[in-house]
Amino acid sequence: MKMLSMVVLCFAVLTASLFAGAAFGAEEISINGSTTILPFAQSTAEAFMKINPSTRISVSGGGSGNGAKALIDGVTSIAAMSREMKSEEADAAKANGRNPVKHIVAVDCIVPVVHPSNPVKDLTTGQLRDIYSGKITNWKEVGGPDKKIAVIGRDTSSGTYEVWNEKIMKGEQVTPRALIVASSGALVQAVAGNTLAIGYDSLGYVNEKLIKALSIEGVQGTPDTARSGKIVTSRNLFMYTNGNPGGDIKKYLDFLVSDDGQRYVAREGFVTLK
Amino acid sequence: MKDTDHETRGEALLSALDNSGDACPIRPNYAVFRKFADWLATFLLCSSMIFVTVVLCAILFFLAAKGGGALSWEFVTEPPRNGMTEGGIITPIVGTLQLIFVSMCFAFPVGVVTAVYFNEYARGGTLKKSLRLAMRSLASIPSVVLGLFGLAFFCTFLRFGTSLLSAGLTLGCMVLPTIVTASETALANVPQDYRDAAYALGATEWQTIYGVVLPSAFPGIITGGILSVGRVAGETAPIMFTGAVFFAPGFARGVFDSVMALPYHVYVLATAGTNIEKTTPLQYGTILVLLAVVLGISMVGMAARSRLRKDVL
Amino acid sequence: MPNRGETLKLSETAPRAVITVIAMSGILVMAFILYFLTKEGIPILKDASITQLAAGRLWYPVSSPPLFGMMSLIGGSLAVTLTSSVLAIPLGVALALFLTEICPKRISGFFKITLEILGFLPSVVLGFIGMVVIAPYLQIKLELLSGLNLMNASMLLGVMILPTVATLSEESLHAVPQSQRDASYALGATRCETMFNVVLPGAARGIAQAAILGVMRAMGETMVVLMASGGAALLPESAFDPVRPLTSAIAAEMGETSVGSAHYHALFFMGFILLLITLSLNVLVIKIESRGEVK
Amino acid sequence: MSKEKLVIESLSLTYSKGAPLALKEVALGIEENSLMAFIGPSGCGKSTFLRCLNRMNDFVRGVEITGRVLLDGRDIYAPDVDVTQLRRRVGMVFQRPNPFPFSIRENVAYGPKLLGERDKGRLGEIVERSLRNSGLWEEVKDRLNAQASSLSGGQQQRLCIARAIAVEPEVLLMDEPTSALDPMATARIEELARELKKYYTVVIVTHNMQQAARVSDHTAFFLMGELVEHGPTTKIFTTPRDKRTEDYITGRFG
Repeated sequence: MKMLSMVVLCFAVLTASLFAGAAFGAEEISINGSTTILPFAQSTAEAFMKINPSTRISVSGGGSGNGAKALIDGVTSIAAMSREMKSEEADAAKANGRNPVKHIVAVDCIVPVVHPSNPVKDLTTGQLRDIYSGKITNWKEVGGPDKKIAVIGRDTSSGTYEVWNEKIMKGEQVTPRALIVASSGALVQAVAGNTLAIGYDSLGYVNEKLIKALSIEGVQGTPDTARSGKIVTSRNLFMYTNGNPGGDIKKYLDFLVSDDGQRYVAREGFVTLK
Repeated sequence: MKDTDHETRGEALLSALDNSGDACPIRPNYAVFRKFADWLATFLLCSSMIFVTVVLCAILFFLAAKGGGALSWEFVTEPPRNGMTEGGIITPIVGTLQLIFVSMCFAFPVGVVTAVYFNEYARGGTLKKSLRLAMRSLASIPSVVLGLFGLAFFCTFLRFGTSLLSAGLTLGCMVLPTIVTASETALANVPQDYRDAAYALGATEWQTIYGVVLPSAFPGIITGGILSVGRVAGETAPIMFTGAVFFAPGFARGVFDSVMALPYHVYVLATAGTNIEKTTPLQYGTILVLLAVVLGISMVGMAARSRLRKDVL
Repeated sequence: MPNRGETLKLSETAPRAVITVIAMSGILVMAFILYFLTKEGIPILKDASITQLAAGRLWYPVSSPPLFGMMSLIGGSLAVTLTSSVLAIPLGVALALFLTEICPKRISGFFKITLEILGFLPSVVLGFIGMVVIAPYLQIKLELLSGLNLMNASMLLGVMILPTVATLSEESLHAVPQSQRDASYALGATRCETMFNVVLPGAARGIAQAAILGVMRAMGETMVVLMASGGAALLPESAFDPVRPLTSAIAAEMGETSVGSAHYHALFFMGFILLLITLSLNVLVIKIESRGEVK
Repeated sequence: MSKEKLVIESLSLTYSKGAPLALKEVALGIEENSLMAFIGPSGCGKSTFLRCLNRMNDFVRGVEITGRVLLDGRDIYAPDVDVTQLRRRVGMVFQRPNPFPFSIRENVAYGPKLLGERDKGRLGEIVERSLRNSGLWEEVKDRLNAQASSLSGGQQQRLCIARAIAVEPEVLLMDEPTSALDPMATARIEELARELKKYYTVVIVTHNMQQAARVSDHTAFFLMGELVEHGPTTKIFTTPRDKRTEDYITGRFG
């Protein structure tokens, strides 16, 4: 019985310490949201914490909606979003007494990607739309080999999908035959392992060794075309805070848009603001 | 055995017994067919087991070969750095341990008490029946549905947020039935004589349970606990929405912090890195560590169980 | 339980009361699960009728207007469950037969450990293997559009439910009395005849339970289908079509929805459907079991 | 005197290498169409010996058997022997009734079906004949489709006998067939055993000396794995040659 009592005691002590820990922790910033933003959110957070060791930043993913939800519920300090907050989300936030404020932290563009062995280099918006709506099903119709096209898309609720839907699909439905993957990285994996595949992904995820980016209407996805909006699929990446930020949150956001912070944005393959 | 002799004899016997009917047809070809069928079935059953063993070994060897190179002291003692492309995985390792701890804090005591209730106190009736039904239903619920429940109840309704506490409790709900079943078996294996002896000495019901029954069932209960810990360590779906995060700067220092967890980290590395080439060795390394944790804990449980069985028998 | 009449003291009643109350938390948890899944799932019926949900084939939850047809997702779940069961249940029963009827005791321990280890493999690891090993292999070998499909996910799910089916079947095969095997052998039956004519029928009830529990697990498994099934919301026409089972839809989309939106409720409604399916399978298992007890 | 159906030559058995012998150099002849009883205290090896006669000991791991068992002059332990054929010719009834969890009809038809009999009509005849010969027909003819488990213990044992004789064995081994039955059921089985020896060579193991005296033509007495003495029943029970036999049958031990 002694052993049992000891175990119970140890459990009690450990539990108490866990609960107590929350009380005297350092100031904590939590970032929650889009998987697209996570890579540079994380590396900037790491860099920021090196400069300000007293601050803790945790980064969690799950999607733009998740970030918005967390901000509405007041469980995160920053919502990272690859799309603008929807009106219903903003309404919900207001109803909960929160006031979402938008910060543009980086620029991005979505590019169509194919397997490196694919000879196709450029597609028009119309061709892309037809491929994704299921009207074009063979690569030879767009100047490729006589092979079927494996269409790979993203979840209908992801920010990346929304941009694609708005700028390329223009309201047409994606064919239900399209494969759907749950995240940007999974899309890269899927396209890299499939010679027939076409997908679309944020510029930051394009890795020349694994997948090949196509140009749209002759416009390559590059930082310049993205910033200037020359490529139709360019978009801004956002972080939302509750009210105008102060303290460490402001410091972090300032760091993120500073040249130092933007270096990390560039290193992760995204497009800097300037 | 070749035996026309016996066949005729069998017929003679038959006519002695009864004049109607023929003997059972003993066709030589049919006997060959039976032998062949027997051989074939044996062969197929053996090869099914060999097939499964080979599949398991192939999986384990493949992962070990791919991930072995990534393993190093630094890998298991350093936090992830540089957008997960460098560094180690100490944060998710510790996070998984913390999740195990929190879930067990809830599930173990409640599970054992429930088993005590079933075995020592319950007198049949509706209450026991509905609790039994609840436990079995709980055991059958898909883990992702438990995740939804955790999100709606712990995170949103109780305002725990996406935190260690929410995720741990969700996992706790998941393994509760396992612990109850294991503890019940352990309690049922305590001989009635022990209880009778305690009662004969004038012990009260509670004294008997606390002083005699629980201590003798303790090894069995612990074994069940260890085996369920293995399950907690490997689950992803229930913690995806309730507490596991993509990246945390350090260990959770309180139950309201969010955590990184090994299985979720595997998922993240496999599906969300910008730099898949660089993270590939880390992916395999993480999988290997996850396997080591899950299988290690489970094997400890299995070893304890087989020792226990030997003691009992 | 010894009956000590009316002289129950506080030292007796207090622990009893405390233990009963704590034990009841199991019922409470189950009740909360039912309540919250219902509460968060039912509001979708404001946006879409039951027929639209059940018979609609198009799942476009964020287009405007959103379409919440879950038929393809439910179909995906059923297809994956069915295929994996067809693969794994016969194999599981075969393993159980091998372990009880053929394998010498000395090495059956080793094989049982093998099965248990298989059962302990985290699903995320299997999903990973499906994604990076099986998918490219299938795609190239069979010249498919994609290796992430129904077959890929079903094979891995089969691996997941195999240990459940095998272990539970083995238990019920074990429970068939040796004397019945003896009787069969004494009549000149071969081993395989004894297995299929006497032992299997004798264990049929237990094997049926094992199979249903396996089906239940396949139905509710998430990570494997999330990572390996391809995720296209369409009713599969062949074993190599991509599918999007309910569980993977929930896991993939929950993070992206806003709380309280129709999409959010739709996902909870899917959870609710899954809950109903598994609970009714569970009732089936209990039915089979109690029929066995009566006999 | 008719010919010897079974001849056992210096049969020894051990349950594992190096362990003491469970059967020591047993030599015995069993006459055709006679009823032989094996008696002896429990653990003397009589059941083990019985199971050697249709090779049921093959399933026990580690068992080693030396010596020969000749059925119609051919060694049943010879390498070319088909064990399933052997067991069809040498049927067995067990200590406890062990009907399959099928209907009465299916239980009896099990053996013939194994042998390839598919014809419903002929199967029906075999079922009826076997049940008549085991004295069960009148009791069950109206409920052949009832579960075998619905029968009483004595009826179940007779069903097992019917099942065993449905494949027309030449030898019928009975391993303490009445030990789980009440006296009435026991009497019926004994009567049946006497009836059956007209058609089969019957060997019955019993721990009940009265039973052996009542039913058998020949008796063999086993002690500690040894065949102490065997011969006509009347002779064994009246003028045993060996002191140990005498002690046993006069109830000094066992």
